[in-house]
Amino acid sequence: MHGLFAALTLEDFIARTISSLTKIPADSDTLLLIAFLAAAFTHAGLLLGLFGGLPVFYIWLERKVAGRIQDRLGPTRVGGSFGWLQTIADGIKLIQKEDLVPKEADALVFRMAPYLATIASFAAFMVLPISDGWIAVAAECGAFLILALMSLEVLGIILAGYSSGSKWALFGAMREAAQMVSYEIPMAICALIPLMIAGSLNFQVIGRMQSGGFWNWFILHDPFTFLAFFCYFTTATASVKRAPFDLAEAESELVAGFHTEYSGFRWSIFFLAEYSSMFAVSAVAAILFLGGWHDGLGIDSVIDSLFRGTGTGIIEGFSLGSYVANLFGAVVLITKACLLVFVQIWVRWTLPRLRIDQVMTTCLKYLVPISCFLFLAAVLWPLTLVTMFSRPVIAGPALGERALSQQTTTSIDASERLGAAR
Amino acid sequence: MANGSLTHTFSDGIMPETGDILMFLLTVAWLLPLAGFVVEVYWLCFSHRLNKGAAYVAVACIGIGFLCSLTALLYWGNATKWAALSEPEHHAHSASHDAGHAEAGHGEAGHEHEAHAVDADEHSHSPPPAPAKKYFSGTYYELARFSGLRVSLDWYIDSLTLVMFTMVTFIATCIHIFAIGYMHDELTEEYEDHEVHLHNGGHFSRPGRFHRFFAYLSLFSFSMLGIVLSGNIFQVFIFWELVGLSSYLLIGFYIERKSASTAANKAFIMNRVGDFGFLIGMMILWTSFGTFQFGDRTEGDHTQAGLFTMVRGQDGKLDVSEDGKEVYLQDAYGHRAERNGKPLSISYMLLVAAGLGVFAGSIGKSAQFPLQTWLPDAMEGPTPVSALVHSATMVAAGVYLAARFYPVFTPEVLLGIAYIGCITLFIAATIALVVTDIKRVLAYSTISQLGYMMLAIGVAGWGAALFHLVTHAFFKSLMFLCSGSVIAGCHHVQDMSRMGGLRHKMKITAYTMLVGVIAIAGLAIPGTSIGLSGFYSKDAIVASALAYSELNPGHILLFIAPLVTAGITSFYMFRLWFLTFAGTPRDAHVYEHCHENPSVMTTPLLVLAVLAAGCAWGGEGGPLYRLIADSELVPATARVASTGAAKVILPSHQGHESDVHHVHSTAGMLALISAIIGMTLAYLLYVKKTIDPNQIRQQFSGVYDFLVDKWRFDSLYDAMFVAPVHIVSAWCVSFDKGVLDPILHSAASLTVLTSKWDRAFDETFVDGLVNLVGTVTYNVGNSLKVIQTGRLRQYVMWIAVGVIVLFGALFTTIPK
Amino acid sequence: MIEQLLFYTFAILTCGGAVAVVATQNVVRMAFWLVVSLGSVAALFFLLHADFLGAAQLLIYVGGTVVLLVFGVMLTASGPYTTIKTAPAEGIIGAAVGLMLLMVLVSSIGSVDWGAISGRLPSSPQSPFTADSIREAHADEAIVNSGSTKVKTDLAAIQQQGRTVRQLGLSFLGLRPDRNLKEGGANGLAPGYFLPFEIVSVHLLVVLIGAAYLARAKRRAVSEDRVSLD
Amino acid sequence: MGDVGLNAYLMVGAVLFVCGVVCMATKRNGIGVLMGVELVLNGANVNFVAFSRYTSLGLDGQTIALFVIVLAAAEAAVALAIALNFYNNHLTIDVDRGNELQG
Repeated sequence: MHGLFAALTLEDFIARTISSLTKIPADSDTLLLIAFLAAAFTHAGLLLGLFGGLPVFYIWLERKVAGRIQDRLGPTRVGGSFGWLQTIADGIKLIQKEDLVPKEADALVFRMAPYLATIASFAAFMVLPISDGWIAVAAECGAFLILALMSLEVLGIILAGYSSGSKWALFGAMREAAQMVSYEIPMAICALIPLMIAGSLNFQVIGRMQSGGFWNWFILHDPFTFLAFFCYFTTATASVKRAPFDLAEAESELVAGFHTEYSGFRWSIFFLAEYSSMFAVSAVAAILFLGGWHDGLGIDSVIDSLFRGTGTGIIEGFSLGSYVANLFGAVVLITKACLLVFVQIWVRWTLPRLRIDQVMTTCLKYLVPISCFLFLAAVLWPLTLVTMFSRPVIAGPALGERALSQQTTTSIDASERLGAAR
Repeated sequence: MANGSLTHTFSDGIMPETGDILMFLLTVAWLLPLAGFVVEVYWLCFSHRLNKGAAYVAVACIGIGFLCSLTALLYWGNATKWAALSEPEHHAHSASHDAGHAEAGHGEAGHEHEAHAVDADEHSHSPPPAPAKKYFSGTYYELARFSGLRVSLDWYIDSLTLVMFTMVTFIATCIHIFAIGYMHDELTEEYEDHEVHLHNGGHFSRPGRFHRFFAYLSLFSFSMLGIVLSGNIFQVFIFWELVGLSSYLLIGFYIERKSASTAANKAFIMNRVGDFGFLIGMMILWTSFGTFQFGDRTEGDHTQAGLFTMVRGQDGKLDVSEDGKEVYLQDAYGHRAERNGKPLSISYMLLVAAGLGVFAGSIGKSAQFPLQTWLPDAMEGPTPVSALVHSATMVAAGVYLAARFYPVFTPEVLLGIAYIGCITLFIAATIALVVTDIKRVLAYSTISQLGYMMLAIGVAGWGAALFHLVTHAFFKSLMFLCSGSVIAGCHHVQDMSRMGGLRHKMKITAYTMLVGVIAIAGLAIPGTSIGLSGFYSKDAIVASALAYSELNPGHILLFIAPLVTAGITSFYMFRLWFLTFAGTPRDAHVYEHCHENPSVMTTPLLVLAVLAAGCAWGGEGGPLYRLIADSELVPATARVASTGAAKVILPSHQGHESDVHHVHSTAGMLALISAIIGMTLAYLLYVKKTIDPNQIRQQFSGVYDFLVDKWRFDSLYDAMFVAPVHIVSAWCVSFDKGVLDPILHSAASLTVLTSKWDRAFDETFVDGLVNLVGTVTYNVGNSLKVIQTGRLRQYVMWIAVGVIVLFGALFTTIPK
Repeated sequence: MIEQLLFYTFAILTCGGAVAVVATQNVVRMAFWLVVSLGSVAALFFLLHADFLGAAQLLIYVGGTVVLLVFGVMLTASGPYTTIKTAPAEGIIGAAVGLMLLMVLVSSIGSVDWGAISGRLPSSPQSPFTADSIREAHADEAIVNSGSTKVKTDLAAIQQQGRTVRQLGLSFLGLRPDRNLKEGGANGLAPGYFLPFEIVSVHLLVVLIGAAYLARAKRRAVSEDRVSLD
Repeated sequence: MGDVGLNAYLMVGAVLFVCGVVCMATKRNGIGVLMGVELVLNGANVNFVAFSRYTSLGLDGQTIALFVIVLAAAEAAVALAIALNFYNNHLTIDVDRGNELQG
């Protein structure tokens, strides 16, 4: 069912394949080590591809959207008329730049800080499911873990700002620290609302509970989750320091904020981290509120039934149907996340930047109380419904029943997949 | 509040709730002045003082009280179908006492006893007749109960109570209104008292005390009404002391005047002498009777006899044993009271002592001989106070108490009362002859008239005494108010020798005063029995005295003295009027500045004058006398011969066949002649000047000085009481200084010596030890403080080292 | 073997980070090394199958406390990269005492037979998380039945790994599904941590208010001096 | 899969603990002392979780470790507030300057 499914299957698959090829017993330590490393590297590579590829796309998107919003065209030449190779070109250029460390800087920390930020951002991808079962680490407390990992990014930024030996950078870092520490609170509370409804911290469970029609999505579960989504999205935007909350790098005031002194590759991976964080929070929003990898129209189940049983014989435990369905789910999820990222970009070029006190006021005086209220109301909603109508939801099966039925069907799917893996 | 039980109804047709309604009305009348007092005290403390608010509150309280009282009187009359006013022959109680029993037997209590009789033993062959009483009584609130004795707030209402209530509240209302005008001077922040001379030659100046005066008046009214309404002797005593307090406060109203404060103290202390006797009487009553209650009290089906029933029983007679030494007590059903099978009794002499004790209280309060000296001095108070407290009501409370306690008095006590009254009336009248202060004349006249009342009680003229009490209250308060009006008009001149001819300036005052003078002198149209109120009441008293002295020839003085004094009274009262209002002005300055007072002061005079003239209309056949006489508990329809030490016979005085009735016309004639002689003499001396008063004064200078010195009572008391006390005090002082002080001084020096030695020990040994301990501790701490570096990191290091050492010790000592 | 590899990696990172914290004089670098050390401890927690604890360690320590400390450094730094140097003698004494303490601890660890002590502890299910895993095992019956024995055992092993969220949550509510019912005595249930949980909640609130109160803006001593100088 | 064993984790915990103590004992910077405290607490936590895994302490170890983390966060907040106050009063963060209680 859930668990380190993808990793295990892959690891298991590799171990079994090698075992069958080399006649080494499948449970020998060496073989397991090799299989584990191979599977881990495969996964890491896939994730790295995602981690690296998406920002490239987003940076291009940002430029195009900004151009369109500002009534111009944006990049048009590199890679054809849409300029879609512009980011690659920029990246190559940046890598070529000299890696400068200011004299006043604390060299060690200055060098390590971008990695810290990037590692934190990348680590969040580990527990992010791309589709049903397509997850690097299927931790039981995945949602909790992803919040924890994303909160680490701030440390890199603070250290970067502090070690730069520049007042601009220091101010940026301070602002960033204050902002991130504050916005974590409403963000976590808003994320808690669907988690509380699902009764699980596991993304897999949460995602499966929203299968079927889009009316099963948590955003439509009750009025408070509907509001909570927007609240979450606002705080998420702030926590990845996107405009109008980008006080840490406010160009008009602080030159470039915490990365003023950075150049070349180190500078670019800060942006790598920022854009991949945008994707991460958007994906989390999609999973928690917008049905995850389910399209909401039943297309995935149609695909699943179309290809059911196909290819089972090729490899043990492999099912083409579920594989294609999962592939479709991954496309759906990435599309949803990209839409949300588009909204973030759209907002950035539309709204003016807030002042720092306004940022803090927005968080502490408005978002925290609002999120607390929403949480409380979402807790009381099913109780009210039960009191008034003797059922915890207005329409459809109760969430627990939905989860149970989903569990049996996915069990079958999983067994098919397992069977295919043999 | 009213958990009182209706003891009895007068006859058929009286609703049981009559008593409760009367009680309610009188209680309102009683408590309103208290409320007024509280409001005025509040006003005094927290409000602006320069308005007449307090006066209006006080007048409203007492005025509403009067209306309540009057309503109660009328209600009572209607409830009894005015039986009290009917001819005595038709009156159930006065004509035939036995018949009264029979009639009353149909009442509520009668049924009770029929029921009781069924349950009773067979040998109670004749069910006792229902106790027939003429009063309502009950309990407001029971304070405490000590086995048999109840200490409670009771009420006791009979016709006397109602008449007293109406009289007191009415006079008090008039005087309150008068006082608004009289005390107008006090409505200032800077009142200059011309009587008080300071060392620097100026006068004492103080804020006005208008509010305080009315607060005191309200307190007094409350206390006085409390006495009248009281249902037991203990409660009477409480309010007795309260009126004493009010009187003290009001006499000392001008406290800065030495004479006023002394007079207040004198009045208070002298009253205490009398109250001491009162207390003794109360204790005797308590120990012997076990109750303070006046009236019977019914609880369930048992009726507990009150004081009066216990002494007098149902027939009004004392139940004296054969040897004359015991008086048997009686229960509420006409039997002898028993406890444990033995009849309850009280020693005859003890009963006499109780009566004398209670009467001692009356002596003090009513300023009778030998405690009469305080009352003239009490004239230091404002004139409305003199009118209300020291003539009309409070001093009459003594007479009221004596009358209320009449059933408990034995003939011996009555004889004593008669002689006390006789002496008092004569002494006071003689002193009044020579006094020139207008208020003091009235004060001595008051003492004299109170003596008349006491005499009347002593000679069994119960009704006459109370009759005179009421009439006297009216005309004396009238005269006092008139004198107050004169004093106010003459700007606080009180000496009659500086007045004269004032009737031209103060017509209303003068002629209302004349009404009062004629009333007190007892003048009437010769040949007819038409006169003013004093005529009737004094007539009744003199008649009682004559009847008494006829039956007891040895006590002829009891008739001679009042008769002569009637003439003296007439003389000095007319002397007062002539000196003040008639003739020519003797002091031009006073006359020039004299003026009639505003209507707020004269209106009460007119009202009171009407009542003083007409209240006793009809004399002993009139409504007032009948109302009073209705409540008499010991009706004297026949002569009563004393069985005690004093062999006296009390005359009967009810009905046409009574002793008093026989001598009535004679006594009235003699008294009238006496009064006319007195009036004529006064006219000759002070108007016609045919005889020069100064000549007489010189001729009888010894007697004159004796009288001016008030029979030298003050000197006598000085010599008898004050001087011995001074001598004893001086002796005590010398004893203190010679003996006690040396002893104390030597003890003190011994203590000092011991303490010095103790101190030396303390300082060397005890302190040394403590200091040693302290020094050692200090030194040790000083040497150890080096370790205390205050450095955090070092402490952490020490902890780590400590852990290492501890573990090292553990590993080395504990084997594996 | 994989686990050993990972353990040694992270153990070295942990210990190295900690030693680096001690050895470094610059506070910000100390904070950096502290992050390394504490992050590795979180990894060790994952290795010890305490997923939730590891996540909490990351969220609270690395994401919270260390940020707070760096904040403190920024607020209390009187100049850029201030280093308050420790005297070499103190460093040597500290190192010596530390080594002795380490020796004491290591010898203590080595001298105790943990297995025996564990046996003396109150008995509990062999695997602390069976209650949950049994339920899930039933639910996964279909998968397990279709698979080989190898899959079956592996899956059971996986299910015992790190699934402690539910148990922890229940124990904070006062329920202990992993404990034998009879251990609770007459009341039937083994005691949980409801009361400590509530106390800690209130304690956190108090600390929040108290820290805000302590750190509120005040006039600094120097400004008073300046006022007096003026 | 081989098992590392309890003692290895306990060793790590001991090293963390000793480093924390030495850090507390040698750092003159108040924030450094706080870091030492965190290290000590983490050493204890490692031990708790290790016991939870390898002995019958079971879930209790994790629970207690969780409590320790929470209380450590609280401690850090208060200690930092104290450090700020210290800085306000002494204009330095050097704990050796806070020796007013010297005997």
